[in-house]
Amino acid sequence: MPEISVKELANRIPDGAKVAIPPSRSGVALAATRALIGRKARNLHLVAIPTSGIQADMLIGAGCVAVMECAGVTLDEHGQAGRFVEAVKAGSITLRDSTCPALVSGLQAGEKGIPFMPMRGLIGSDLLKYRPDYRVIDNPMSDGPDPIVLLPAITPDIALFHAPLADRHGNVWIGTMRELMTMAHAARQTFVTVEEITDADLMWDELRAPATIPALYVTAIAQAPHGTWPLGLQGCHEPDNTELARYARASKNADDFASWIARTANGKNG
Amino acid sequence: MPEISVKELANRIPDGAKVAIPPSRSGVALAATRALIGRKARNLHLVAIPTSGIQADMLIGAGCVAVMECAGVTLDEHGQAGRFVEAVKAGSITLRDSTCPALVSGLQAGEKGIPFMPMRGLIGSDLLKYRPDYRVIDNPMSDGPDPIVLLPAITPDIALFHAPLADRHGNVWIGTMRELMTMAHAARQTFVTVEEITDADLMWDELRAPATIPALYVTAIAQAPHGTWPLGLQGCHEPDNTELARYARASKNADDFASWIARTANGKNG
Amino acid sequence: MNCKPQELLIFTIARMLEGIEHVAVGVSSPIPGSAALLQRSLSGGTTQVTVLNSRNLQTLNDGAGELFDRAAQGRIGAFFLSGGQIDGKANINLVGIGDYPRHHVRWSGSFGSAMLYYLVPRVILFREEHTRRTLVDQVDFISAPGTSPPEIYRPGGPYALVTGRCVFMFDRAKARFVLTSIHPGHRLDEIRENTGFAFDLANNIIETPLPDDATLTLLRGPIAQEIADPYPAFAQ
Amino acid sequence: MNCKPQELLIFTIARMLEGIEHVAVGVSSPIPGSAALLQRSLSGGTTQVTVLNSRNLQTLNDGAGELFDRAAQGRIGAFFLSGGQIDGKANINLVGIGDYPRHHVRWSGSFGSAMLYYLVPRVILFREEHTRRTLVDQVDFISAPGTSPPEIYRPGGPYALVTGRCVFMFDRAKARFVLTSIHPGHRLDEIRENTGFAFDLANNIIETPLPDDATLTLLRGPIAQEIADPYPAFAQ
Repeated sequence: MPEISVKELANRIPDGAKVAIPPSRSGVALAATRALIGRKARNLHLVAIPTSGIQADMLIGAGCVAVMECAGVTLDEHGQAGRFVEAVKAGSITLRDSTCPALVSGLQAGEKGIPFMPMRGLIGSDLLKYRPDYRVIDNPMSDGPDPIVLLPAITPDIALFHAPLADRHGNVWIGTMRELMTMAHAARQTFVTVEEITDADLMWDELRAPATIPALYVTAIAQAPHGTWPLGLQGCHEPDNTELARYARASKNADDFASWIARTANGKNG
Repeated sequence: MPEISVKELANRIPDGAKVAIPPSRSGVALAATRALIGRKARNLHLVAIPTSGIQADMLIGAGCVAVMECAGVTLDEHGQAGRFVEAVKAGSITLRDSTCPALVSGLQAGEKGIPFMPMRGLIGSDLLKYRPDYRVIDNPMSDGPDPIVLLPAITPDIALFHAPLADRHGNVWIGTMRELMTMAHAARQTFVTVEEITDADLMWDELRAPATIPALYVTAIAQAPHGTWPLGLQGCHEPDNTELARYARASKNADDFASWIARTANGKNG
Repeated sequence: MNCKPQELLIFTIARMLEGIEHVAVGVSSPIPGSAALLQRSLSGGTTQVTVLNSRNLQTLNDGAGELFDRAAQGRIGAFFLSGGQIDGKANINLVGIGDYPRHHVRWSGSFGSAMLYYLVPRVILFREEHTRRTLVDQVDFISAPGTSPPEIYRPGGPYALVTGRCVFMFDRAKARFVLTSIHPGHRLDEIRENTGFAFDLANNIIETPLPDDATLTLLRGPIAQEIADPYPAFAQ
Repeated sequence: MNCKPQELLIFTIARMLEGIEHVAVGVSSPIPGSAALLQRSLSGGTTQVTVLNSRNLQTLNDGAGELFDRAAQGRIGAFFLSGGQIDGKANINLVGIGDYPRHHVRWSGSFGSAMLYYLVPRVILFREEHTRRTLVDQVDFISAPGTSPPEIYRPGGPYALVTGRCVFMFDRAKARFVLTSIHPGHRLDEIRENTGFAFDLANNIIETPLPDDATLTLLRGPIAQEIADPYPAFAQ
């Protein structure tokens, strides 16, 4: 099975890659994010499925991001994502604002190998005005006029996330974080960090198989216990709200952010 | 929880309903099918997701079906579906022939509440010629000419299938038979027969929750042990190949079919 | 019993959910969340509630798109939205102030608004801060418009705007807010002074009704406990 | 060792799968399935194999659409199709004989052919019965066409047609079959007599090569065991 270190995993995500990342509740690969910052990744195109938080903010603050495609970047109850807000104001990242279902539908089009997916809504929103890649057509199934938006397929170069469990064949169990399945299906390469690696075959485990990403879709796996810290992981770890609050304060300016990054470079037990 | 008898379940599927049914490998509700035949259901519009076998053949043979929408009806290694073939030749059912991915994509469009879904392929096939509801447009995302088929959303009135396990809240565990999730999401009403009903809450079972259809989508459940007989059920029962072979022979003519239906009216232990 | 301002808001929103089969509540919405739970309780469970990112209060298990698929199918009767800015045509702005993309104030982003606002029949706008900063004549960026031309498929849209001072209902045909009730302790001239958009007055503007003691007891007991799952900080 | 006709077919098809990363095999296809497994074995596992409806030989766990999504993404390099009728332009008919819909002979239906034939780069047509009944000048119903005009998105299509008598390769530019090898014991005039369509002749028509003893041992041992999972009847 393609088991590598977190550092090697970050090395295999090239500068300029279009990287799909999950929302803060769903297996955010923060250990790998620290490694990406450590290797000074540059010009990443992040595609949040459909929102991000501390992960995008850290990467933006560390200068790794050229394009941010998302429906929102927020530190949730801890407030605004300071590095994201600062970068927007400075014009140092290219924004591709969207709405949650458009990002999910675009990714599903990528998964299905179709060029586009229609979606209701969006017409009359300024989001549409700034997304020339979103097209409006007249619904061919309708008798009367019925404008509808077509979203182009999103095909990430890389899907990057953290899951509770993998096996030695490269199968990855994701529980109810089903967006991770769509990400792995849609992306050209999928890199996963996991809490644990089991010797059992997950695809032969009647209870886990239905929520397991088959190895076929998985490029490489790195073991990273507490790999979402300071975020939590469903069924494994609660979020470290003290540290998240510290991050929210630190993200308000570049110096405090740099100190926070330096202090937490080795993760929870660093 | 909405627990009813198999007979009551069949009574709640009205004549003329558009009923989505799964392929022979995925939880075919044959006990409910026998009950539908028992109550002399009429004018059903069956939509196979994406193929059917003994289930469609039994319903067609018993005169329950007006429209058959599918990518194939087959008894697999047991040969042709005799009642289906006979009905096609007699012109007694309306055929809506299609191809597997078109039925799945149409159902996914229904699940997503969008009017259509594009699909590659089909152009130049006679299937397309006989499906005026399938439209060809020029891909608006492409620079050059690029004709592509749009499939209308399939929104079944009813999804009907059999699953290994439900709970008293109406949650239904489907294992890897993921098409059943799409069917339940897309259909207006979902009727499920199950092997067993547990007192536990499946949505609170970390291992089963990811493969559980939430009760929200489930109209009613009936317990029907061996409810797929003589077909099998993944992880529960092997197919009864002796009986399936008998069915295949019986389906070749109306009288033998009628005898087989009468003899098996009470199911495996009848 | 003395009703706190937030309890009045919860009760006011809950009353707007009567008859709704399924209410969904987004992230960071403890007051709408409590309102949905109160209505569920008052309805005897007829009203179902999904609170995003909650462990106990949701039944989503098919990925980030499932909520939106449900909305597009018409399975969700009511939802809540807010805005850094909300204008007199019920356009909402969740993106920022100034010229896009280099806003001088930037918020998180539009989240699901640019779809849900169109598709959920009863969208309740909630913004506790009622000032000329939040309630503006025209938003700087339209995350989602309040109304759409007739040829646009739009089964949903704004139903009401609830603020810390009053309740406006939204007249979709006129694309205007109508002031219908004023919270106890607030006055019409104060509302005019603090509202950046023009609005109509209902024929019969009332004082926003207060919850009775039984409702307050429910709110402070079981509802507060339930809402602590998605919003522990709010419950404290 | 004596090579049985079916073993020759399996070996012949397996050789066509060289270099393919992922081969998918549909239902009721024990000979192509065995061929895919043989190629997997000969490739040392580089060639991955998915056999539909198999317990051991597939990794599909996301519903009836996953195989097709994989094909549309280009993740599947080779697939097998057949036909009640196959014509000289490689059009295939899985529906019936006569006028649609009331065919006087009706088969099961088109299954996934009307998509996979377009999208899988190397589609191998396999029909053991080589007669004028199966190999016709023009099919009565096109389940999926052999070729498409240049404006049609079509990264895939027919690669070869393997029958009980011979191997035709398909020339996509000319939309014609080319006879390239004849199975031992069969003759060109017999093939002409039993083929309903006109075809070209390769410059160098060979006798279809037989598997060596090591390959036959592999086929009769481990491959036969593996194929017994999806096709128990075939294995016996």
